[in-house]
Amino acid sequence: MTNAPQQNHISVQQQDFDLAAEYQALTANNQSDGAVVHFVGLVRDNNLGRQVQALELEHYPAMTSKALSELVDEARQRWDLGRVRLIHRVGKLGLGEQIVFVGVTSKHRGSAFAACEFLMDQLKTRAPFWKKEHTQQGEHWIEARESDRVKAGDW
Amino acid sequence: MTNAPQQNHISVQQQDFDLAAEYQALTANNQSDGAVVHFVGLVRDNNLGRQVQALELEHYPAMTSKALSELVDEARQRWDLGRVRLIHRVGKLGLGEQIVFVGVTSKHRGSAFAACEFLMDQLKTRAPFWKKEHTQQGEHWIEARESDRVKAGDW
Amino acid sequence: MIKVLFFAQLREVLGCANLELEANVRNIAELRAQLAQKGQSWQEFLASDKALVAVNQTLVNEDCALNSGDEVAFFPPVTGG
Amino acid sequence: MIKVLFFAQLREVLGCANLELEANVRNIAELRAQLAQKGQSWQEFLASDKALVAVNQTLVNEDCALNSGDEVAFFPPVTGG
Repeated sequence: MTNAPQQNHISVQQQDFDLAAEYQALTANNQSDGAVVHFVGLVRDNNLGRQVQALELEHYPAMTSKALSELVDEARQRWDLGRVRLIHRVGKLGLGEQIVFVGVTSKHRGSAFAACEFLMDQLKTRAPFWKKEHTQQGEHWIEARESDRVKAGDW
Repeated sequence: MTNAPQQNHISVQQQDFDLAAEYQALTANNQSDGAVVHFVGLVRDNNLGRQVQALELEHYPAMTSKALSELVDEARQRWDLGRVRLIHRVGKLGLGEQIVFVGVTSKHRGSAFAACEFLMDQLKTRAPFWKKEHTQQGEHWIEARESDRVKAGDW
Repeated sequence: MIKVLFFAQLREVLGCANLELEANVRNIAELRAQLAQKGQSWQEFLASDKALVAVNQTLVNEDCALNSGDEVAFFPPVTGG
Repeated sequence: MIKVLFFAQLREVLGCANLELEANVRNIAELRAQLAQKGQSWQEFLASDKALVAVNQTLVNEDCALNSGDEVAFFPPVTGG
């Protein structure tokens, strides 16, 4: 894979990302991987019964890239992966906007599914991002979910 | 969701598909689903040590759409899903070409991941498609894998 | 009449894509037995541990009853995806 | 000196994004205790069951040793993704 693009791509950014370009980056000149799994997280209109108007994402810049790199390294220790791309947006995001992308390629689908879900589950509990929700009733910080903690611990 | 595109899309086709268009169809006018999971299967260059040049996909046309619809119905009984799109190509496919797409949206990522992997695992053992591999040493039908049978049974 | 279809390597080894039979078999087990009389490769490759079977486009077991007008398909374990 | 950062609702309830301290605490537990003296909300919201802590950008436990030059961050359980 000497001429392949870098095997890991990790980015924390305000600007939006283009799924088609991410897919291209995962698959171009990569005929050894038969499986591609993508996750995209989007701002949805309803959270625990609250009508959401927008989200604001804060992070700890010095730590986020490092934390995400560690998660990708852990995933590579557990599964035989090809390329991994992970993008997390920060700043203010409107309804329906893209928040996070995780894309993984592998020779086999089992590894690609597992690694993609592992990365999302770990990111939810170990990467320093915080969401503030804007609703008609005002703004508030989203509470961490016990179910996310349990999921991350199950790996 | 009265103006939303149909919630299920199932297609067995010779022509290629466009991932960006599939993503668009899963997410357009869909602000209630925060999670999108995609799987794409591609023709890889090496299978069990054999150098693959192309694949040929045969199917049982009267049965394929029916079998895939049943799998999607089963997935919807197990998980709370938004939209599901499933495309399987047939005919001759060259190296790196797209074979199969499964896209699932849901309010929560756990359901989207599980349903997408469930659909792939079940499709691998219950939908009437067969692959013939073209290699430098000639052509042969791919053997079903015990590991796929086990995976499908684990759900 | 019962319509019988064969797919993939089964079609190739039998040299037959489809055939029609009088509906004088009551179930899949009897149909396999009847087809096995057509020759060595039919006996070998239609064995219940080698060939899956669908009736009217749904996977079934050996005891599935057959009726005139049914479409029966024999095929190897599937390998799509 | 130790640099201390606060994020998200912790930054808001404390009204403080960052501060610097003399490095006269040996570990995280001692740092929490020292910061708790700054007032009621500091005592309440910096409790070890409410605020996670990272030293030099890595999550750590209460017994993590501190040295001059370290960057310590307190923050609520994360909610990205």
